[in-house]
Amino acid sequence: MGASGTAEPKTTYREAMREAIREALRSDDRVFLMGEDVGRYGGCFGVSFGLLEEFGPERVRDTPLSESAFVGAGIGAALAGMRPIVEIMTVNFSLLALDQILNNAATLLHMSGGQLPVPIVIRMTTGAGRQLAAQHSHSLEGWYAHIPGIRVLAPATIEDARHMLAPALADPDPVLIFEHGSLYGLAGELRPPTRPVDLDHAAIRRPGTDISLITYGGSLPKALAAADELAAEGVDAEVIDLRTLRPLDDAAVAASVARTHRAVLVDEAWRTGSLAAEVSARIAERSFYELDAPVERVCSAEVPIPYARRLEEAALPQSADIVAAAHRAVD
Amino acid sequence: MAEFTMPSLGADMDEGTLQEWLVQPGDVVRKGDPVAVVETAKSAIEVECFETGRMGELLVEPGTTVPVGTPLALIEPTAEGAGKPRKTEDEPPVRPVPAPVSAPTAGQDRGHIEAGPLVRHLAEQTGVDLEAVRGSGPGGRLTRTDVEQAAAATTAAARARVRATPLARRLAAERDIDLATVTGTGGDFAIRAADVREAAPRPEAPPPRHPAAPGRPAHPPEDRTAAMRRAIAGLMTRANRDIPHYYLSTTIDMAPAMEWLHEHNRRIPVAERILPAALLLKAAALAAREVPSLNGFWADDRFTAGEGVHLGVAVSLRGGGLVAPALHDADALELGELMTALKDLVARARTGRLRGSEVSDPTITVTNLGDQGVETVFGVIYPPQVALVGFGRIVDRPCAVDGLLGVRPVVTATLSADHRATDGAVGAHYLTAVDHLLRNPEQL
Amino acid sequence: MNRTEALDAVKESIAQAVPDADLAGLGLDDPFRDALEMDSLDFLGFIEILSERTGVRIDDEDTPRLTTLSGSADLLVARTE
Amino acid sequence: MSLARPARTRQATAAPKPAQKSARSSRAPRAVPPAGRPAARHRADLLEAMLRIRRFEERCVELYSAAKIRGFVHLYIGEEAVAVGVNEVLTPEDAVVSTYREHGHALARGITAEAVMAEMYGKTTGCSGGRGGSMHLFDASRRFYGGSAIVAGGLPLAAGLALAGRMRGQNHVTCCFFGDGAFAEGEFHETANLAALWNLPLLLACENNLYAMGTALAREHAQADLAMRAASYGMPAWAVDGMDAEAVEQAARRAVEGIRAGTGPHFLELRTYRFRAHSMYDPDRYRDKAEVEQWKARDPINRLTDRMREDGQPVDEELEQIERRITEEIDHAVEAAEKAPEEPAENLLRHVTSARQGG
Repeated sequence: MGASGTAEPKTTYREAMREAIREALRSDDRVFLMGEDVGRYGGCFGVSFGLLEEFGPERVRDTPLSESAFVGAGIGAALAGMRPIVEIMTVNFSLLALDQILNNAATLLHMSGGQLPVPIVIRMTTGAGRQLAAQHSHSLEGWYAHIPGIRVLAPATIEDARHMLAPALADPDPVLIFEHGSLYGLAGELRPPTRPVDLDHAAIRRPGTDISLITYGGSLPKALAAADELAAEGVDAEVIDLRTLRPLDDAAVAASVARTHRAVLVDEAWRTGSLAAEVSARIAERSFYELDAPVERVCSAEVPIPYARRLEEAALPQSADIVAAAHRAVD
Repeated sequence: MAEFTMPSLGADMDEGTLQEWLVQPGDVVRKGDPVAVVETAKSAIEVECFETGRMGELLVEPGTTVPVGTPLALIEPTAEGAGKPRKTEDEPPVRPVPAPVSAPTAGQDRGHIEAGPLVRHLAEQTGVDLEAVRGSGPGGRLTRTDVEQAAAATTAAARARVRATPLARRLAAERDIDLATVTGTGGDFAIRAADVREAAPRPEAPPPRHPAAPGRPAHPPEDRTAAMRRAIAGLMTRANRDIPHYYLSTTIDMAPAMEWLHEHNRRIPVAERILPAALLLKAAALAAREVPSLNGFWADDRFTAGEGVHLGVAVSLRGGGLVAPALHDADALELGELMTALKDLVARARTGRLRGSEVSDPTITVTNLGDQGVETVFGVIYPPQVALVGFGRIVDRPCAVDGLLGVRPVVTATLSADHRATDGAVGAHYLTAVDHLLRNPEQL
Repeated sequence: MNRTEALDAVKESIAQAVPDADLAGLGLDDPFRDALEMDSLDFLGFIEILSERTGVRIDDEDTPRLTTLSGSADLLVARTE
Repeated sequence: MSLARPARTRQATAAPKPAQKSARSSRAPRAVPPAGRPAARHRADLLEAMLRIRRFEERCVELYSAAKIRGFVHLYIGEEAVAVGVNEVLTPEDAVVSTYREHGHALARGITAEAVMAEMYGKTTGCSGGRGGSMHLFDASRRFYGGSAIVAGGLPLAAGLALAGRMRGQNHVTCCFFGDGAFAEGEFHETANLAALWNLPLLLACENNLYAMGTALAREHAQADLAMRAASYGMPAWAVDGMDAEAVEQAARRAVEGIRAGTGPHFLELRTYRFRAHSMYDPDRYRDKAEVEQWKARDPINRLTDRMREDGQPVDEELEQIERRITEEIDHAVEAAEKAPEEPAENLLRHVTSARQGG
């Protein structure tokens, strides 16, 4: 609430992301932003509002509704020395560009024997919770995390929204940033980073001793709320924010499980073949002898996300589900 | 290719040592054939395979200790070997009975299972491993009945492996605690780390970080006696703690039985002679068939009747210690057959050549301490069984018969029963049945 | 069959029926069933082996005479005369 | 931005008929040789470039049959005039994006037969370090952005290369080769629209060999005049006899000059034909033997030598020298590939990412 009276400005996740893009455009003339309605419209979710006026149409570039062409163009531009930031409206639409992301961005470096790194950043919205129904609401970042050759980020806090872009642009390889749609309005104070923001480590968002709630992105606030509730019931939950979905910070997960001996994975994607499944398998591989209860998963129901609020809420992981899963593991 | 895996041969077995292969790659084996000798804390046991086929590669060298479930060899199944059900005489011949393949092969992928979601759900609820059940529906499809029947048979097997979390197992190994002696407080009463910590304080020396890897050498023989003592200690402690026993006793006039036996033995070669112990066992088995609520298992808060009467026979070993392997389908054996089976079983128990199923699936146990000279024995039940029958020495006692006092041979039969599963009236019914049978030996 | 042969037959039959029996310390008139902790099955095995070895039929009624080594040998000598 | 109608659109309704083309062959336009090179010398260079591709691929057939090289191998034999003609007008600073039928483009671009052959052998010395094979040849130093085996997958990439060049103030052209099959893919249409909309310096070089694998052009396209359809995006587009290296060169020169002059993307429909199967061997049931023979009669190599003879150039002597040089070159390439080291399996995870080992 800013009660501390420091000079730290109150901001939102959306503004933090915009500030990150602005900083990138200012500091490196190889950087440009392109995507559907990033310019005149100001971004479908308002992230790039005002940037066209500041940087002009060459560097804040509206594209036709041709995901494959403009993502591929971003890849080509990256090959030729630019540092493009490509915005795709939602992860559902990114499937139209999946060919370019998988067959070119993720593959060219290896297929060319190391000759062609692709320093592109692709941002997109992910997740449900806004009654946008089944073609705007899915969480497919786990699919992308399946692909070798790319880095997959899921900033879940204002700090990460503000500070993950610069190291992503500095990465010589493709970086995909998944911004959960429900986070854009997240408001708070933006503290300067206490140390350089890296893209390799998960973060402990709340330390605890009884159980690890392992999550990322839009599910982080739910996990934190669940941890509060559990604390009131005497269960001290640790909340791990994975931050980077590929490469996964196995060590952080293993260290947490070694402390708590129990894990609940919270992932808004469908359970089957999910990132939660991957993390769960790694816990079984690395931390088997630490486990004192079966790993629990809280994922979305295996249904195309429905429109009606009651149905959508029922389909998505909720804090109460996380609390219940934690109790199954602890009690 | 099916896998032949290290079986779980008892409630307290997490690992076993492969002592000897009884087959070679390429040998044709039938379901039930002994293929290897496995040494456990209790005894060396001949373990049988659950496939008919040709032995493939042997994956584990003799002398190697591996965890339960570790593949030991591959078996290439033949069409015939789809798993013939074990028949009990009571079963109507037309109804195929699912072969209850106990814990040893659970979890091994043996190809696709034809079963609908309802059946799967039922299997999940009842803890039945569908891979171990033979389907009786079209094309081998599993039916609801198959699962229900298998549920009864496999509950005991499911119980046979201690439920414990990996961390609890690790701690128990570090602290040398037998998990069988620990009470689980987790889901489905699984043993968790806290349960182990409560059971024993931290050892003084820093423990090894992880349990010994598979492949370490077998227990040295001198450890065996101690290990068996520990295993018996664990099991009996658990039995005494968990099972509310009640005890009944009766004295049975053995004159008709002994006379009958005497006549019988006189007419036959020495090698076919029958001992009084065989009569007692047969009577105990038939009575168990008559009172099925004492013949089976208590698990997951309910009683499951055994499929057939597999009479556990307590055999004391010469070096000390005790095993109670099963005489399979003892109620269905002719006395002569029973006698032969008994001799074979005791001989193998004492030479460490028991088969896996003999160790893991008795449905009720008999202890006969008559040879040791005592008259009465009140035993401790082997969990998850619910009853233990005891016989003492056959002694001559003054006894009123038809209003006249005479000297007759008598035996004291006792019953220790699990009060969770039955009440005294049921136990009384059982002992009365034993009495009746022994008074009418021609029925045995 | 003389007594020495009979005694040998008894000892060997016991050794076969109870492989780990310690016969060395066993006196001729010691009750061997108790000394060797033979149960009824072991004893039956002993009788079977002895009977087969010597061709002497041993009935249930005979068993009270088979409590010691010398008693057993005596029975055999008597039956084979 | 140029919204000019296509300068020339021929054969607006049907696929070219080999016989007609053949009849016109002697009147084919003569390419203008680059300044400082006599016309005769230039023709000999074109001839040598085409023969290098032809002989290289003929050797590939042998090596494939001997199981020395594996995978899918798509031969260019018959289409050499396209790669050679277009390449004549590109500078080293220009960029090239190719397809899985790319040996011709790679060799024409100057990647050595040795590097390409080593790649086919899967050796460390291959132009993709053994990770690409026949379909994925790369050479960053020659701005050769490789073979994409996703039909039309290279087009968006090419647009991006062109965009970057423009944004960085370079007057470079990006040439993207693709086939008639790619014309049916959305990625072609998305890219054509984007390139025209953004006025990108992009040469869209469509190698129309009449078959998308086994599906004939007319069985795949409602309107088989590809140049006309490309023109509808508002870019200059025309069809060219792709069996005539000099005609291709002349058309490409005009297009590239237009692109460098800032008039945006240009589209060339290069009508050509592959003499061999789609991949190494296929049953070839989808086309008539007679049709193949008709096109073989228009072999671009023979047409150029015929024309040289007509013009009184000493072709046979020239041919003998060229053949000898090429044979040596290919012999050497095979020998080197045979001897070259295999990439050790420990290096498997190299180049998945730049910094990290593995993905």
